[in-house]
Amino acid sequence: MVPRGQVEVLYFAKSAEIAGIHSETISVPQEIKALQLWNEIETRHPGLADVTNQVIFAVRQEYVELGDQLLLLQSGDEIAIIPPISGG
Amino acid sequence: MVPRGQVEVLYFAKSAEIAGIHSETISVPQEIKALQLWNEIETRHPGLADVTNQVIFAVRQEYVELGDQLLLLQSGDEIAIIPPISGG
Amino acid sequence: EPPGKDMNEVEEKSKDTIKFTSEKLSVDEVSQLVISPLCGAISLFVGTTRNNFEGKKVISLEYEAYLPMAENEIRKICSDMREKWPVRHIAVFHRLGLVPVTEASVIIAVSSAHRAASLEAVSYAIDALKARVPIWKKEIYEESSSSWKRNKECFWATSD
Amino acid sequence: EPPGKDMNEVEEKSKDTIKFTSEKLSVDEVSQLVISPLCGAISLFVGTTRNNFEGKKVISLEYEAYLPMAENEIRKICSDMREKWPVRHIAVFHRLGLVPVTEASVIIAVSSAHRAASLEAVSYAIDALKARVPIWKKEIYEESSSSWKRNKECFWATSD
Repeated sequence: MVPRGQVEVLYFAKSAEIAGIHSETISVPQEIKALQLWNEIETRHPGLADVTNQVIFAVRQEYVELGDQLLLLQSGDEIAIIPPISGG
Repeated sequence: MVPRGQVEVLYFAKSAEIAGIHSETISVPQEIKALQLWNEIETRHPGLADVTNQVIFAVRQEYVELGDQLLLLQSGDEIAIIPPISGG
Repeated sequence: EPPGKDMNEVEEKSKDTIKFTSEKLSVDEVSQLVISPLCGAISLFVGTTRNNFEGKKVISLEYEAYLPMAENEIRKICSDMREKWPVRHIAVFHRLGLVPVTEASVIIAVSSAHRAASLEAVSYAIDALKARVPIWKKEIYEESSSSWKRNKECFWATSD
Repeated sequence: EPPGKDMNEVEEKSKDTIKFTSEKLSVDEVSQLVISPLCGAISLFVGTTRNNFEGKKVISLEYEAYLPMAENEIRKICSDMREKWPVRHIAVFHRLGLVPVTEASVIIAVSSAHRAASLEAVSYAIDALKARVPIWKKEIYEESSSSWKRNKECFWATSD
Protein backbone atom coordinates (compact mmCIF):
# COMPACT_ATOMS: atom_id res chain seq x y z
CA MET A 1 0.00 0.00 0.00
CA VAL A 2 1.16 3.50 -0.82
CA PRO A 3 1.50 5.53 2.41
CA ARG A 4 -0.90 8.44 2.82
CA GLY A 5 -0.14 12.05 3.67
CA GLN A 6 -2.03 15.17 4.70
CA VAL A 7 -2.10 17.82 1.97
CA GLU A 8 -3.60 21.30 1.98
CA VAL A 9 -6.11 21.86 -0.83
CA LEU A 10 -6.80 25.48 -1.82
CA TYR A 11 -9.89 26.58 -3.76
CA PHE A 12 -10.12 29.82 -5.71
CA ALA A 13 -12.77 31.80 -7.55
CA LYS A 14 -15.47 29.56 -9.04
CA SER A 15 -14.03 26.38 -7.46
CA ALA A 16 -14.20 28.04 -4.02
CA GLU A 17 -17.82 29.04 -4.65
CA ILE A 18 -18.73 25.48 -5.65
CA ALA A 19 -16.80 23.78 -2.80
CA GLY A 20 -18.07 26.38 -0.34
CA ILE A 21 -14.62 26.60 1.25
CA HIS A 22 -11.27 28.21 0.52
CA SER A 23 -9.05 25.48 1.92
CA GLU A 24 -9.09 22.12 3.65
CA THR A 25 -6.61 19.47 4.70
CA ILE A 26 -7.20 16.02 3.22
CA SER A 27 -5.51 12.65 3.40
CA VAL A 28 -4.29 11.28 0.05
CA PRO A 29 -1.90 8.60 -1.20
CA GLN A 30 1.63 10.00 -1.44
CA GLU A 31 1.89 8.59 -4.98
CA ILE A 32 -1.14 9.39 -7.04
CA LYS A 33 -1.90 10.38 -10.62
CA ALA A 34 -3.22 13.91 -11.03
CA LEU A 35 -6.57 12.76 -12.41
CA GLN A 36 -7.04 10.30 -9.53
CA LEU A 37 -6.37 13.11 -7.06
CA TRP A 38 -9.01 15.17 -8.84
CA ASN A 39 -11.47 12.28 -8.53
CA GLU A 40 -10.83 12.15 -4.77
CA ILE A 41 -11.47 15.87 -4.48
CA GLU A 42 -14.56 15.63 -6.69
CA THR A 43 -15.93 12.88 -4.44
CA ARG A 44 -15.75 15.33 -1.51
CA HIS A 45 -17.38 18.15 -3.55
CA PRO A 46 -19.58 16.60 -6.27
CA GLY A 47 -20.46 20.04 -7.64
CA LEU A 48 -16.90 20.30 -8.94
CA ALA A 49 -17.79 17.79 -11.69
CA ASP A 50 -19.11 20.79 -13.66
CA VAL A 51 -15.65 22.33 -13.93
CA THR A 52 -13.50 19.22 -14.53
CA ASN A 53 -12.63 20.35 -18.03
CA GLN A 54 -11.81 23.89 -16.99
CA VAL A 55 -9.50 23.53 -14.03
CA ILE A 56 -5.84 22.78 -13.57
CA PHE A 57 -3.84 21.97 -10.43
CA ALA A 58 -1.01 23.94 -8.98
CA VAL A 59 1.06 21.47 -6.98
CA ARG A 60 3.57 23.25 -4.77
CA GLN A 61 2.81 26.30 -6.94
CA GLU A 62 3.62 24.62 -10.26
CA TYR A 63 0.89 23.97 -12.83
CA VAL A 64 -0.07 20.30 -13.40
CA GLU A 65 -2.86 19.23 -15.74
CA LEU A 66 -5.50 16.75 -14.57
CA GLY A 67 -3.99 13.80 -16.43
CA ASP A 68 -1.75 10.78 -16.04
CA GLN A 69 1.15 12.58 -14.43
CA LEU A 70 2.21 10.83 -11.20
CA LEU A 71 2.38 13.21 -8.24
CA LEU A 72 4.81 12.50 -5.44
CA LEU A 73 3.33 14.24 -2.43
CA GLN A 74 4.68 15.02 1.03
CA SER A 75 2.57 15.84 4.05
CA GLY A 76 2.06 19.60 4.14
CA ASP A 77 2.19 20.01 0.35
CA GLU A 78 -0.08 22.67 -1.10
CA ILE A 79 -2.41 21.75 -3.96
CA ALA A 80 -4.50 24.51 -5.50
CA ILE A 81 -7.56 24.09 -7.72
CA ILE A 82 -7.11 26.74 -10.40
CA PRO A 83 -10.15 27.70 -12.51
CA PRO A 84 -9.57 29.65 -15.73
CA ILE A 85 -7.63 32.79 -14.85
CA SER A 86 -8.73 36.31 -15.72
CA GLY A 87 -6.10 38.69 -14.38
CA GLY A 88 -4.76 41.72 -16.18
CA MET B 1 10.18 87.65 -66.13
CA VAL B 2 8.65 85.73 -63.23
CA PRO B 3 7.28 88.23 -60.68
CA ARG B 4 8.97 88.27 -57.29
CA GLY B 5 7.44 88.01 -53.83
CA GLN B 6 8.47 88.50 -50.23
CA VAL B 7 8.68 85.24 -48.32
CA GLU B 8 9.54 84.58 -44.67
CA VAL B 9 12.47 82.18 -44.22
CA LEU B 10 12.74 80.42 -40.84
CA TYR B 11 15.94 78.81 -39.55
CA PHE B 12 16.04 76.14 -36.87
CA ALA B 13 18.65 74.33 -34.80
CA LYS B 14 21.96 73.97 -36.67
CA SER B 15 20.77 76.04 -39.63
CA ALA B 16 19.89 78.90 -37.25
CA GLU B 17 23.33 78.67 -35.65
CA ILE B 18 25.04 78.83 -39.07
CA ALA B 19 22.86 81.63 -40.44
CA GLY B 20 23.07 83.50 -37.14
CA ILE B 21 19.38 84.37 -37.36
CA HIS B 22 16.03 82.68 -36.74
CA SER B 23 14.09 84.35 -39.52
CA GLU B 24 14.31 86.88 -42.30
CA THR B 25 12.16 88.16 -45.13
CA ILE B 26 13.65 87.78 -48.60
CA SER B 27 12.54 88.54 -52.12
CA VAL B 28 12.35 85.52 -54.44
CA PRO B 29 10.81 84.63 -57.82
CA GLN B 30 7.24 83.41 -57.32
CA GLU B 31 8.00 80.39 -59.50
CA ILE B 32 11.23 78.73 -58.55
CA LYS B 33 12.59 75.21 -58.25
CA ALA B 34 13.34 74.10 -54.69
CA LEU B 35 17.05 73.68 -55.35
CA GLN B 36 17.28 77.14 -56.93
CA LEU B 37 15.62 78.63 -53.86
CA TRP B 38 18.19 76.84 -51.70
CA ASN B 39 20.97 78.33 -53.83
CA GLU B 40 19.56 81.82 -53.27
CA ILE B 41 19.48 81.21 -49.54
CA GLU B 42 22.97 79.71 -49.56
CA THR B 43 24.26 82.81 -51.36
CA ARG B 44 23.02 84.90 -48.43
CA HIS B 45 24.55 82.53 -45.86
CA PRO B 46 27.52 80.71 -47.43
CA GLY B 47 28.08 78.63 -44.28
CA LEU B 48 24.89 76.73 -45.12
CA ALA B 49 26.79 74.94 -47.91
CA ASP B 50 27.98 72.52 -45.22
CA VAL B 51 24.46 71.26 -44.59
CA THR B 52 23.06 71.13 -48.15
CA ASN B 53 22.80 67.36 -48.07
CA GLN B 54 21.18 67.29 -44.65
CA VAL B 55 18.38 69.80 -44.84
CA ILE B 56 14.89 69.82 -46.24
CA PHE B 57 12.42 72.67 -46.76
CA ALA B 58 9.05 73.04 -45.19
CA VAL B 59 7.03 75.23 -47.56
CA ARG B 60 3.82 76.43 -45.96
CA GLN B 61 4.52 73.70 -43.34
CA GLU B 62 4.77 70.84 -45.85
CA TYR B 63 8.07 69.05 -46.45
CA VAL B 64 9.73 69.64 -49.85
CA GLU B 65 13.12 68.17 -50.75
CA LEU B 66 15.83 70.40 -52.28
CA GLY B 67 15.30 69.17 -55.83
CA ASP B 68 13.57 69.91 -59.10
CA GLN B 69 10.11 70.49 -57.66
CA LEU B 70 8.68 73.81 -58.83
CA LEU B 71 7.46 75.98 -55.96
CA LEU B 72 4.62 78.41 -56.55
CA LEU B 73 5.07 81.05 -53.90
CA GLN B 74 2.87 83.90 -52.68
CA SER B 75 4.07 86.92 -50.77
CA GLY B 76 3.91 86.10 -47.06
CA ASP B 77 4.56 82.38 -47.54
CA GLU B 78 6.61 80.70 -44.85
CA ILE B 79 9.63 78.62 -45.84
CA ALA B 80 11.51 76.78 -43.10
CA ILE B 81 15.01 75.31 -43.32
CA ILE B 82 14.73 71.99 -41.50
CA PRO B 83 17.94 70.26 -40.38
CA PRO B 84 17.75 66.58 -39.38
CA ILE B 85 15.18 66.26 -36.65
CA SER B 86 15.79 64.71 -33.25
CA GLY B 87 12.56 64.90 -31.29
CA GLY B 88 11.15 62.16 -29.10
CA GLU C 1 25.09 50.25 -29.45
CA PRO C 2 26.20 47.34 -27.26
CA PRO C 3 25.11 47.54 -23.62
CA GLY C 4 28.73 47.44 -22.53
CA LYS C 5 29.17 50.97 -23.84
CA ASP C 6 26.69 52.43 -21.37
CA MET C 7 28.32 54.40 -18.59
CA ASN C 8 27.79 53.53 -14.93
CA GLU C 9 26.24 50.26 -15.97
CA VAL C 10 27.88 48.28 -13.21
CA GLU C 11 26.78 50.88 -10.66
CA GLU C 12 23.06 50.41 -11.24
CA LYS C 13 21.51 46.98 -10.70
CA SER C 14 18.47 45.98 -12.68
CA LYS C 15 15.45 45.49 -10.47
CA ASP C 16 12.04 43.82 -10.67
CA THR C 17 9.31 45.30 -8.49
CA ILE C 18 6.13 43.24 -8.08
CA LYS C 19 3.25 44.41 -5.95
CA PHE C 20 -0.31 43.32 -5.22
CA THR C 21 -2.42 45.89 -3.46
CA SER C 22 -6.02 46.82 -2.72
CA GLU C 23 -5.08 50.51 -3.02
CA LYS C 24 -5.71 52.56 -6.15
CA LEU C 25 -2.79 52.18 -8.59
CA SER C 26 -0.74 55.19 -9.67
CA VAL C 27 0.87 55.34 -13.12
CA ASP C 28 3.38 57.91 -11.84
CA GLU C 29 4.44 55.71 -8.94
CA VAL C 30 5.00 52.67 -11.15
CA SER C 31 6.84 54.62 -13.85
CA GLN C 32 9.10 56.26 -11.24
CA LEU C 33 10.24 52.79 -10.18
CA VAL C 34 11.78 52.05 -13.57
CA ILE C 35 13.43 55.39 -14.32
CA SER C 36 17.14 55.10 -14.99
CA PRO C 37 19.72 57.62 -16.23
CA LEU C 38 20.95 54.88 -18.59
CA CYS C 39 17.56 54.59 -20.26
CA GLY C 40 15.92 56.57 -23.03
CA ALA C 41 12.63 54.71 -22.96
CA ILE C 42 9.90 53.66 -20.58
CA SER C 43 6.96 51.70 -21.96
CA LEU C 44 3.85 51.17 -19.90
CA PHE C 45 0.66 49.20 -20.15
CA VAL C 46 -2.33 50.06 -17.98
CA GLY C 47 -5.27 47.66 -17.85
CA THR C 48 -8.46 49.49 -16.92
CA THR C 49 -11.90 48.18 -16.10
CA ARG C 50 -14.52 48.54 -18.81
CA ASN C 51 -18.14 49.46 -18.23
CA ASN C 52 -19.64 46.76 -20.44
CA PHE C 53 -19.44 43.11 -21.35
CA GLU C 54 -21.65 41.56 -24.02
CA GLY C 55 -24.18 44.33 -23.60
CA LYS C 56 -24.35 44.03 -19.82
CA LYS C 57 -23.41 47.07 -17.79
CA VAL C 58 -20.47 46.37 -15.48
CA ILE C 59 -20.55 48.32 -12.20
CA SER C 60 -17.26 47.11 -10.79
CA LEU C 61 -14.90 44.16 -10.72
CA GLU C 62 -13.39 42.15 -7.96
CA TYR C 63 -9.97 40.53 -8.22
CA GLU C 64 -8.51 37.73 -6.15
CA ALA C 65 -5.13 36.02 -6.51
CA TYR C 66 -3.29 32.94 -5.34
CA LEU C 67 -0.72 35.24 -3.89
CA PRO C 68 2.60 33.54 -3.42
CA MET C 69 2.21 31.66 -6.69
CA ALA C 70 1.03 34.75 -8.61
CA GLU C 71 4.13 36.62 -7.50
CA ASN C 72 6.34 33.70 -8.47
CA GLU C 73 4.76 33.48 -11.92
CA ILE C 74 5.35 37.20 -12.46
CA ARG C 75 8.98 36.74 -11.40
CA LYS C 76 9.31 34.05 -14.07
CA ILE C 77 7.82 36.43 -16.66
CA CYS C 78 10.34 39.11 -15.65
CA SER C 79 13.11 36.59 -16.05
CA ASP C 80 11.81 35.58 -19.50
CA MET C 81 11.70 39.26 -20.52
CA ARG C 82 15.32 39.73 -19.49
CA GLU C 83 16.33 36.74 -21.60
CA LYS C 84 14.55 38.13 -24.64
CA TRP C 85 15.26 41.86 -24.44
CA PRO C 86 17.91 44.17 -22.95
CA VAL C 87 15.57 45.82 -20.44
CA ARG C 88 16.74 47.61 -17.31
CA HIS C 89 13.97 47.83 -14.69
CA ILE C 90 10.56 46.13 -14.59
CA ALA C 91 7.60 46.96 -12.35
CA VAL C 92 4.33 45.02 -12.28
CA PHE C 93 1.49 46.18 -10.02
CA HIS C 94 -1.84 44.36 -9.83
CA ARG C 95 -4.80 45.56 -7.84
CA LEU C 96 -6.91 43.15 -5.75
CA GLY C 97 -10.42 43.45 -4.31
CA LEU C 98 -13.02 45.81 -5.73
CA VAL C 99 -11.95 47.98 -8.68
CA PRO C 100 -14.42 50.64 -9.90
CA VAL C 101 -14.92 51.15 -13.63
CA THR C 102 -12.14 53.21 -15.37
CA GLU C 103 -9.62 52.53 -12.59
CA ALA C 104 -6.47 50.53 -13.29
CA SER C 105 -6.37 46.82 -12.45
CA VAL C 106 -2.80 46.30 -13.66
CA ILE C 107 0.17 48.50 -14.55
CA ILE C 108 3.34 47.18 -16.16
CA ALA C 109 6.34 49.46 -16.69
CA VAL C 110 9.63 48.59 -18.37
CA SER C 111 12.69 50.76 -19.03
CA SER C 112 15.38 50.22 -21.63
CA ALA C 113 18.20 52.16 -23.28
CA HIS C 114 16.39 52.13 -26.64
CA ARG C 115 12.68 51.97 -27.17
CA ALA C 116 12.12 48.77 -29.16
CA ALA C 117 13.14 46.58 -26.21
CA SER C 118 10.72 48.07 -23.69
CA LEU C 119 7.86 48.34 -26.20
CA GLU C 120 8.12 44.68 -27.14
CA ALA C 121 8.78 43.53 -23.58
CA VAL C 122 5.73 45.28 -22.11
CA SER C 123 3.51 43.74 -24.77
CA TYR C 124 4.95 40.30 -24.01
CA ALA C 125 4.48 40.84 -20.27
CA ILE C 126 0.76 41.58 -20.40
CA ASP C 127 0.18 38.63 -22.77
CA ALA C 128 2.08 36.29 -20.44
CA LEU C 129 0.38 37.66 -17.33
CA LYS C 130 -3.03 36.96 -18.83
CA ALA C 131 -1.98 33.45 -19.85
CA ARG C 132 -0.44 32.09 -16.67
CA VAL C 133 -0.65 34.24 -13.54
CA PRO C 134 -3.28 32.87 -11.10
CA ILE C 135 -5.51 35.92 -10.68
CA TRP C 136 -9.30 35.92 -11.06
CA LYS C 137 -11.69 38.67 -11.97
CA LYS C 138 -15.37 38.61 -11.10
CA GLU C 139 -17.50 41.11 -12.96
CA ILE C 140 -20.42 42.60 -11.08
CA TYR C 141 -23.28 43.66 -13.36
CA GLU C 142 -25.98 46.27 -12.88
CA GLU C 143 -28.67 43.55 -12.76
CA SER C 144 -27.09 42.17 -9.53
CA SER C 145 -25.65 39.16 -11.29
CA SER C 146 -21.96 38.38 -11.51
CA SER C 147 -19.61 36.19 -13.45
CA TRP C 148 -16.10 34.80 -13.10
CA LYS C 149 -14.18 35.66 -16.23
CA ARG C 150 -11.59 33.73 -18.20
CA ASN C 151 -8.82 35.21 -20.29
CA LYS C 152 -8.77 33.87 -23.84
CA GLU C 153 -5.00 33.61 -23.25
CA CYS C 154 -5.47 31.23 -20.26
CA PHE C 155 -3.25 28.35 -21.35
CA TRP C 156 -5.31 25.35 -20.23
CA ALA C 157 -8.97 26.26 -20.69
CA THR C 158 -10.56 27.20 -23.99
CA SER C 159 -13.71 29.24 -24.24
CA ASP C 160 -16.91 27.30 -24.63
CA GLU D 1 -16.05 42.38 -30.80
CA PRO D 2 -17.17 45.04 -33.29
CA PRO D 3 -16.98 48.62 -32.01
CA GLY D 4 -20.69 49.03 -32.60
CA LYS D 5 -21.38 46.73 -29.67
CA ASP D 6 -19.78 49.08 -27.17
CA MET D 7 -22.27 50.90 -25.01
CA ASN D 8 -22.41 54.70 -24.87
CA GLU D 9 -20.15 54.87 -27.87
CA VAL D 10 -22.00 57.74 -29.45
CA GLU D 11 -21.91 59.62 -26.16
CA GLU D 12 -18.14 59.79 -25.91
CA LYS D 13 -16.18 61.44 -28.72
CA SER D 14 -12.64 60.36 -29.44
CA LYS D 15 -10.16 63.12 -28.74
CA ASP D 16 -6.56 63.96 -29.62
CA THR D 17 -4.67 66.11 -27.11
CA ILE D 18 -1.36 67.58 -28.28
CA LYS D 19 0.74 69.80 -26.05
CA PHE D 20 4.18 71.38 -26.13
CA THR D 21 5.37 72.74 -22.83
CA SER D 22 8.50 73.79 -20.97
CA GLU D 23 7.03 72.38 -17.75
CA LYS D 24 7.98 68.97 -16.37
CA LEU D 25 5.78 66.27 -17.93
CA SER D 26 3.54 64.07 -15.76
CA VAL D 27 2.74 60.49 -16.77
CA ASP D 28 -0.40 60.58 -14.59
CA GLU D 29 -1.67 63.74 -16.27
CA VAL D 30 -1.21 62.35 -19.77
CA SER D 31 -2.71 58.95 -18.94
CA GLN D 32 -5.74 60.62 -17.29
CA LEU D 33 -6.46 62.35 -20.60
CA VAL D 34 -7.07 59.07 -22.42
CA ILE D 35 -9.07 57.19 -19.77
CA SER D 36 -12.42 55.96 -21.03
CA PRO D 37 -15.05 53.69 -19.48
CA LEU D 38 -15.23 51.95 -22.87
CA CYS D 39 -11.56 51.04 -22.79
CA GLY D 40 -9.73 48.17 -21.17
CA ALA D 41 -6.26 49.29 -22.19
CA ILE D 42 -3.99 52.32 -22.06
CA SER D 43 -0.53 52.03 -23.56
CA LEU D 44 2.09 54.67 -22.91
CA PHE D 45 5.55 55.50 -24.13
CA VAL D 46 7.78 57.83 -22.15
CA GLY D 47 10.99 59.09 -23.76
CA THR D 48 13.54 60.04 -21.10
CA THR D 49 16.88 61.75 -21.37
CA ARG D 50 19.95 59.54 -21.06
CA ASN D 51 23.14 60.49 -19.26
CA ASN D 52 25.51 59.35 -21.99
CA PHE D 53 26.16 59.43 -25.71
CA GLU D 54 29.13 57.69 -27.29
CA GLY D 55 31.01 57.78 -24.02
CA LYS D 56 30.37 61.49 -23.41
CA LYS D 57 28.49 62.44 -20.27
CA VAL D 58 25.28 64.31 -21.06
CA ILE D 59 24.29 66.90 -18.46
CA SER D 60 21.03 68.02 -20.01
CA LEU D 61 19.24 68.44 -23.32
CA GLU D 62 17.54 71.33 -24.94
CA TYR D 63 14.60 70.92 -27.30
CA GLU D 64 13.23 73.38 -29.82
CA ALA D 65 10.36 72.89 -32.26
CA TYR D 66 8.85 74.50 -35.35
CA LEU D 67 5.68 74.82 -33.40
CA PRO D 68 2.67 75.17 -35.64
CA MET D 69 4.10 72.62 -38.08
CA ALA D 70 5.13 70.19 -35.30
CA GLU D 71 1.59 70.22 -33.99
CA ASN D 72 0.19 69.69 -37.48
CA GLU D 73 2.51 66.75 -38.10
CA ILE D 74 1.42 65.14 -34.82
CA ARG D 75 -2.22 65.66 -35.83
CA LYS D 76 -1.48 63.78 -39.05
CA ILE D 77 0.11 60.96 -37.05
CA CYS D 78 -3.00 60.76 -34.83
CA SER D 79 -5.13 60.57 -37.93
CA ASP D 80 -2.94 57.79 -39.39
CA MET D 81 -3.24 55.88 -36.09
CA ARG D 82 -7.02 56.10 -36.22
CA GLU D 83 -7.01 54.71 -39.75
CA LYS D 84 -4.87 51.76 -38.73
CA TRP D 85 -6.25 50.84 -35.28
CA PRO D 86 -9.51 51.21 -33.35
CA VAL D 87 -8.12 53.55 -30.73
CA ARG D 88 -10.22 55.85 -28.57
CA HIS D 89 -8.19 58.76 -27.16
CA ILE D 90 -4.66 59.88 -27.99
CA ALA D 91 -2.45 62.28 -26.04
CA VAL D 92 1.00 63.44 -27.14
CA PHE D 93 3.02 65.76 -24.90
CA HIS D 94 6.50 67.01 -25.84
CA ARG D 95 8.68 69.07 -23.59
CA LEU D 96 10.67 72.05 -24.93
CA GLY D 97 13.65 73.94 -23.54
CA LEU D 98 16.06 72.40 -21.04
CA VAL D 99 15.31 68.86 -19.90
CA PRO D 100 17.48 67.42 -17.11
CA VAL D 101 18.72 63.82 -17.34
CA THR D 102 16.08 61.16 -16.40
CA GLU D 103 13.16 63.54 -16.98
CA ALA D 104 10.63 62.86 -19.74
CA SER D 105 11.01 64.62 -23.10
CA VAL D 106 7.93 63.01 -24.65
CA ILE D 107 4.89 61.08 -23.42
CA ILE D 108 2.44 59.35 -25.74
CA ALA D 109 -0.72 57.72 -24.36
CA VAL D 110 -3.35 55.80 -26.30
CA SER D 111 -6.50 54.07 -25.07
CA SER D 112 -8.43 51.28 -26.77
CA ALA D 113 -11.09 48.70 -25.92
CA HIS D 114 -8.59 45.85 -26.29
CA ARG D 115 -4.87 46.03 -25.73
CA ALA D 116 -3.36 45.08 -29.10
CA ALA D 117 -4.62 48.29 -30.74
CA SER D 118 -3.12 50.70 -28.22
CA LEU D 119 0.14 48.75 -27.89
CA GLU D 120 0.72 48.77 -31.64
CA ALA D 121 -0.49 52.35 -32.07
CA VAL D 122 1.80 53.82 -29.41
CA SER D 123 4.78 52.07 -30.97
CA TYR D 124 3.82 53.46 -34.39
CA ALA D 125 3.35 56.93 -32.91
CA ILE D 126 6.82 57.26 -31.43
CA ASP D 127 8.41 55.89 -34.63
CA ALA D 128 6.47 58.39 -36.74
CA LEU D 129 7.18 61.28 -34.38
CA LYS D 130 10.91 60.62 -34.60
CA ALA D 131 10.73 60.39 -38.39
CA ARG D 132 8.77 63.51 -39.31
CA VAL D 133 7.90 65.95 -36.52
CA PRO D 134 10.13 69.06 -36.70
CA ILE D 135 11.65 69.03 -33.22
CA TRP D 136 15.36 69.33 -32.45
CA LYS D 137 17.41 68.16 -29.52
CA LYS D 138 20.74 69.62 -28.57
CA GLU D 139 22.78 67.57 -26.13
CA ILE D 140 24.91 69.48 -23.65
CA TYR D 141 27.98 67.54 -22.53
CA GLU D 142 30.01 67.77 -19.36
CA GLU D 143 33.04 69.06 -21.32
CA SER D 144 31.02 72.19 -22.24
CA SER D 145 30.57 71.09 -25.80
CA SER D 146 27.20 70.46 -27.41
CA SER D 147 25.75 68.79 -30.46
CA TRP D 148 22.55 68.89 -32.47
CA LYS D 149 21.25 65.35 -32.76
CA ARG D 150 19.56 63.55 -35.62
CA ASN D 151 17.07 60.69 -35.31
CA LYS D 152 18.04 57.67 -37.38
CA GLU D 153 14.33 57.65 -38.34
CA CYS D 154 14.53 61.20 -39.82
CA PHE D 155 13.17 60.53 -43.28
CA TRP D 156 15.39 62.73 -45.45
CA ALA D 157 18.86 62.68 -43.87
CA THR D 158 20.96 59.58 -43.38
CA SER D 159 23.68 59.35 -40.78
CA ASP D 160 27.16 60.03 -42.01
